Amino acid sequence: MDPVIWFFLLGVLAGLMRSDLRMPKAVYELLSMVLLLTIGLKGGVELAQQPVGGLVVQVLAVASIGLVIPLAVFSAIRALSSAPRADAASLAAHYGSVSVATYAVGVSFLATRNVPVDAQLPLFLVVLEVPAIMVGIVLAKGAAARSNWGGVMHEVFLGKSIVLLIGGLLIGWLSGPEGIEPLEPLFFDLFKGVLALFLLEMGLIAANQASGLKRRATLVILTAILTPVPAAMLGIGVGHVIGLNVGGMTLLGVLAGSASYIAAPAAMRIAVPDANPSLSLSASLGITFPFNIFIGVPLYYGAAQWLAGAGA
Amino acid sequence: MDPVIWFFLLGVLAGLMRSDLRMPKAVYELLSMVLLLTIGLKGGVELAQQPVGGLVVQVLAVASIGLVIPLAVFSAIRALSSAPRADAASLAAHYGSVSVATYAVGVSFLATRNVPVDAQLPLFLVVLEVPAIMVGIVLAKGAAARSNWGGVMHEVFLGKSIVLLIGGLLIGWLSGPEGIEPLEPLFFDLFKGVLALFLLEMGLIAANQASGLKRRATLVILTAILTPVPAAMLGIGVGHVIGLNVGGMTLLGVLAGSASYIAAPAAMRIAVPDANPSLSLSASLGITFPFNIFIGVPLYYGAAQWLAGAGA
Amino acid sequence: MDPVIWFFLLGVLAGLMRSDLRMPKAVYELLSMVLLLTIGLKGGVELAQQPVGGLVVQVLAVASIGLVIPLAVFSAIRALSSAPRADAASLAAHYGSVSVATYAVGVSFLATRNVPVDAQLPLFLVVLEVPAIMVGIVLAKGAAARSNWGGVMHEVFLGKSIVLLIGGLLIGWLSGPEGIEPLEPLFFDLFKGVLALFLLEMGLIAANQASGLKRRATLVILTAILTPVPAAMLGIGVGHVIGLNVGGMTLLGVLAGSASYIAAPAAMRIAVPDANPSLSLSASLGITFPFNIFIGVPLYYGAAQWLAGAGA
Amino acid sequence: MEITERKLLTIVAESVLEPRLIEVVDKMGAVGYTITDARGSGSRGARSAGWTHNGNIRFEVICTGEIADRIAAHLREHYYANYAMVLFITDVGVMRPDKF
Amino acid sequence: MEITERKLLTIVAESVLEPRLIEVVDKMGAVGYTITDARGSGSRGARSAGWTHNGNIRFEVICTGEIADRIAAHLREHYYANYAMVLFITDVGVMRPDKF
Amino acid sequence: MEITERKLLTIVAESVLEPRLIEVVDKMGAVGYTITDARGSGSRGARSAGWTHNGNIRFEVICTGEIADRIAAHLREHYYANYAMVLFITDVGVMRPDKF
Ligand SMILES: Nc1ncnc2c1ncn2[C@@H]1O[C@H](COP(=O)(O)O)[C@@H](O)[C@H]1O
Ligand SMILES: Nc1ncnc2c1ncn2[C@@H]1O[C@H](COP(=O)(O)O)[C@@H](O)[C@H]1O
Ligand SMILES: Nc1ncnc2c1ncn2[C@@H]1O[C@H](COP(=O)(O)O)[C@@H](O)[C@H]1O
Ligand code: NA
Ligand code: NA
Ligand code: NA
Repeated sequence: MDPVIWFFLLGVLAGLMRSDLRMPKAVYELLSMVLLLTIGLKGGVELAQQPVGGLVVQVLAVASIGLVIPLAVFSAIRALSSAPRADAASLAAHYGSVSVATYAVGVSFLATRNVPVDAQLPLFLVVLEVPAIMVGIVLAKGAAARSNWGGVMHEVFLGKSIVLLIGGLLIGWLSGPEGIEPLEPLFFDLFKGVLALFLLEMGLIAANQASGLKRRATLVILTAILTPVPAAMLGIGVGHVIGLNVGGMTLLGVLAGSASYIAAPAAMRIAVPDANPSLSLSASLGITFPFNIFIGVPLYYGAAQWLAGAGA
Repeated sequence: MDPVIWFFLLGVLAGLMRSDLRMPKAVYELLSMVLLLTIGLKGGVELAQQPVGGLVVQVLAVASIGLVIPLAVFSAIRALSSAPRADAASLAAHYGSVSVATYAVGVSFLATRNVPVDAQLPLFLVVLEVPAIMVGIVLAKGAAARSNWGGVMHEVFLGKSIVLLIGGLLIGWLSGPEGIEPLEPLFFDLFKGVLALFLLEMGLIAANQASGLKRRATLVILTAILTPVPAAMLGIGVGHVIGLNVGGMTLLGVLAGSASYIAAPAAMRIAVPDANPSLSLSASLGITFPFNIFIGVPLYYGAAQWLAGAGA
Repeated sequence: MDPVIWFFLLGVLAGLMRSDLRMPKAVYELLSMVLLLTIGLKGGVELAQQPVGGLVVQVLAVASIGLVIPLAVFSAIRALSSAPRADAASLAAHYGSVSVATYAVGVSFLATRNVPVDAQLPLFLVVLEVPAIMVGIVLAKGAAARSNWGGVMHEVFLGKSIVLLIGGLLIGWLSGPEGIEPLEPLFFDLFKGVLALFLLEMGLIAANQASGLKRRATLVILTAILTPVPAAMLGIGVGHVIGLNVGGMTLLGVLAGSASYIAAPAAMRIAVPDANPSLSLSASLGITFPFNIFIGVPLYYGAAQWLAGAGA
Repeated sequence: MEITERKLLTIVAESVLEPRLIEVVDKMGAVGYTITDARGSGSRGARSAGWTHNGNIRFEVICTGEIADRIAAHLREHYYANYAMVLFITDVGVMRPDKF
Repeated sequence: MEITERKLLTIVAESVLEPRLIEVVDKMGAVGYTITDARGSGSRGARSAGWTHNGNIRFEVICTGEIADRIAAHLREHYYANYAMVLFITDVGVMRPDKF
Repeated sequence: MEITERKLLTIVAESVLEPRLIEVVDKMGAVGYTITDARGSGSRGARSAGWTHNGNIRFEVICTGEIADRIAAHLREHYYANYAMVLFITDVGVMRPDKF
């Protein structure tokens, strides 16, 4: 197993046993900043080296995943449970959007196996972050609602993660491989170490979320376990259609199957305040995140390999 | 001299001259987290490569050091001074337990000289952290006291340092040398730099502690200067008996001769509240820590070499 | 363009668009601590390798730059504007003192072009930080004022940046190139990455300062744009006279042309409280800093090349 | 020294509300505020300061009783139902009454 | 707007006591608390927030006068002798008296 | 439980003043203080806690009314004109009056 995963487990155990191990907020923010910039820079450098044709069509196809997943999740929850509209919409937004930490674990998994990945995946990460959040808001309130649409959009589009990902992409693209070289010791060489520390904190948080799970536990657990695989399969399928390689299909599957725990919660809290924030967070952080990094990533890789083989 | 030691001196000077140099708490915690994980990971990897026989016997022998030292320190202080029972017990706990920073300086010292160290030393670090704290509590209150024994044990065993050391050991052991390789840039290559920054902060704190030394100064100074060497000799001797190499004997001496400034103060503050916390901290941080890193480490190394030579 | 500059632009854009991207204070302090130590260590190691003759004369010549610039800036502002004495003196102090971040960008610029730099430049950085601040205080209050002269001097000389720069210099000098080797992964290899993150934050702050620019905007803008180039030329000229190489002349120009945003504001706030702190900060951080890293550094390099060529 | 009475309105709320509270306080006519980061526990469970979107802030406004009432009424109407929030009012003395 | 009187109990104490204070407050019947990190100085010397186990916390509880008295009495009995601790009580007005 | 009245003097000021405030409070006869980091906004604009020299502190002193007056008068004379600073006084009850 990829050793970074052990750090997540260590965090979970420490959290469940109520250790006083805690990561200062400033450290968490430094680590996430470095991760986001690393992902962006790496993508930008690769885009600079191998320009990708037909990017617009691919982006549209990927964005459509971000529309389909939340609609499906919302319909399923509303059809099969008595959850209020707001909670169903919020869960839909979380599962339609993406988790950078899950993506990073996927990158690390593929790197260990030397599986090449298409250059445009970090771009797809950006593309997938936002649409589902908008869909979730519309599902909760109707498009015409008097909601402070501008403020929410500002928050989502200028949120830290989008800014750092796009910023990294552009800087990597403008600088190219030689330009970026002096930045490599911090942003590339330390990647796995930074990810390990980050996952330690994720484990602590996940333990907290999972043990806080009380209300509507059935809804949360079922959503958290049943959503990732079909969503990931959709991602892998779309990846196949738009011509990604096995690594690219895998990561698009990881993105589709992952659930947001930063951008979506923040936006939902403001735009859909009557949704219970702890439902979505327990689901995405407490269950789906561990599910994906332990079971999901290898599974999606297997599926991508199979599909690539079948298609060949 | 090992350049990391200069950073300690720089911190001391800045502290004594009342510079506004200060390390944010979050940074201190990041650095100590990385140091603890580094020590654990390194030990785990080495244990994975060269399994150690007779570990149980060794661990018992090492743990006994953690019982003998506090009993000796307590008896001596009570016999030779008028210090109250609680203060004597607290000092005993501090000197029986260990200092990770001193250990790290010892590791750095031996690494500079390319002296090999037995794989099990990080494990001994864990083993030595706890027993003396329990002895100290019993000495202060008697074993039957109504004290919140469970709470204190929880705090000690699930304290940050134990969790990260054991976690690192296990992850290193499970991952092995190749598995850990991608983590090396952060945890191994940066080790000395991280230690340097950490010692800078230690210097600032030590200056503060030393200059805060007022009450019972004689007791504090004598305890802090007279305890390390005999305690270290006990450690070196035990190391020799259980068959450690010169590096291992040196580090076991360093551990025995070092005084805790994180786990013991926290536990004593709760379990023995009538002990004056600043006595033990001035002694361990303000005097023993600098004594050990400047004089103790080379001295213990010399003693270990001599003993190994005499035994041969 | 040096990729680290893009990070500054990213910060400025994020700041102007009011993104929620923010760097925790603790991270900012960690980064600046590492930068200061890196600059000091590098200089110390180089001084250890190639001892510099005539250093005293050079230091005096450089210190005189720190007296001439503030006097000139003060006279010009008082002659040409209606700005109160205190504000003119404060601006003078800021422009006579130096900016470590600008210096670091200069170092990075020259490193990319493999331009060698004299070993004593980090020492000159220290030398230039203080005198202008004293001149500014005297200009504001007269030398005989009842001001708490001791307190201010203490604050300036024992400020974080002086302590870390001098500390780094001494440690580098005492340890020499081999001694410092184990510290290189943190302090040297990560230099550009750390600088990139630091400039990201500088961009966020600069955007804030520039958009806060309201009162006395003409004075601020003119001072901020007209001071750097002549000041830098003075620095380059002095560098030529005292026999620096092209890299050294460039960096002395960068130092002279840069404006302080840490030491000077802190000292002025206490010693000259009736000066409006936001005037000087908007000028130095909001305008001069970006001016120097985009236009100044290459310009000063060109001038140094030309002068070196003309002199040859 | 002349001391004038004013009200100190203290709001403890989830930190995600910071920009909203600033807006509200401004709109209701207060001329300043002070914020500290906090953690705590209440009817909506424990809120730790550690993780980004899960901490509290402690938001203070010195103002006239009238403005305090207006802010409190607004918050009650728009935020009490859905957000972790506690609000209390203290009598305080200030030296420059025109400032608040 | 109807304002009801409650007590605000503020405790400044060494941060190592945080879990104990939470327990005490809970046991004495208060339904919430707010904590901020602090530093300071008093009869037991200066306490800086910088270093892990050496800072203070500022612990606030809004509650009835009766509960405030109970908490204060308990703390006085168990903690005053051996810990850095200061405690003061303020009258505050709240809008939802059933909440405290 | 016997409660004695004291004054709680709260000063919100730019953080660069921390050492000065400590000196003043000490010189005026108070025996302790508590500090928390803060951010805020007032007549001198917004002050964020993020960047080193630009944050606020929230400085509290429990003392007698007389000492509170002396501190307040001193601050007004020496700091009000040139520094971002707000000051307010609250009545508080304490259990160990000899301590303050
Ligand atoms: N009784 C109380 N005393 C002090 N602070 C409280 C109290 N109740 C709630 N709080 C604070 O207000 C926040 C929100 O409260 P609630 O909406 O009750 O969850 C909590 O996280 C606490 O920080
Ligand atoms: N007079 C005071 N005013 C404000 N805070 C105080 C006062 N005295 C003590 N404190 C705070 O309470 C903590 C413990 O006080 P003590 O037990 O007197 O050392 C100190 O570290 C300060 O933070
Ligand atoms: N009305 C107010 N209520 C609460 N805090 C205030 C108020 N006015 C100012 N402050 C605080 O005091 C600091 C200095 O205020 P000022 O001198 O008015 O800029 C501000 O940065 C705020 O933190
Ligand atoms: Na998804
Ligand atoms: Na020991
Ligand atoms: Na200058």
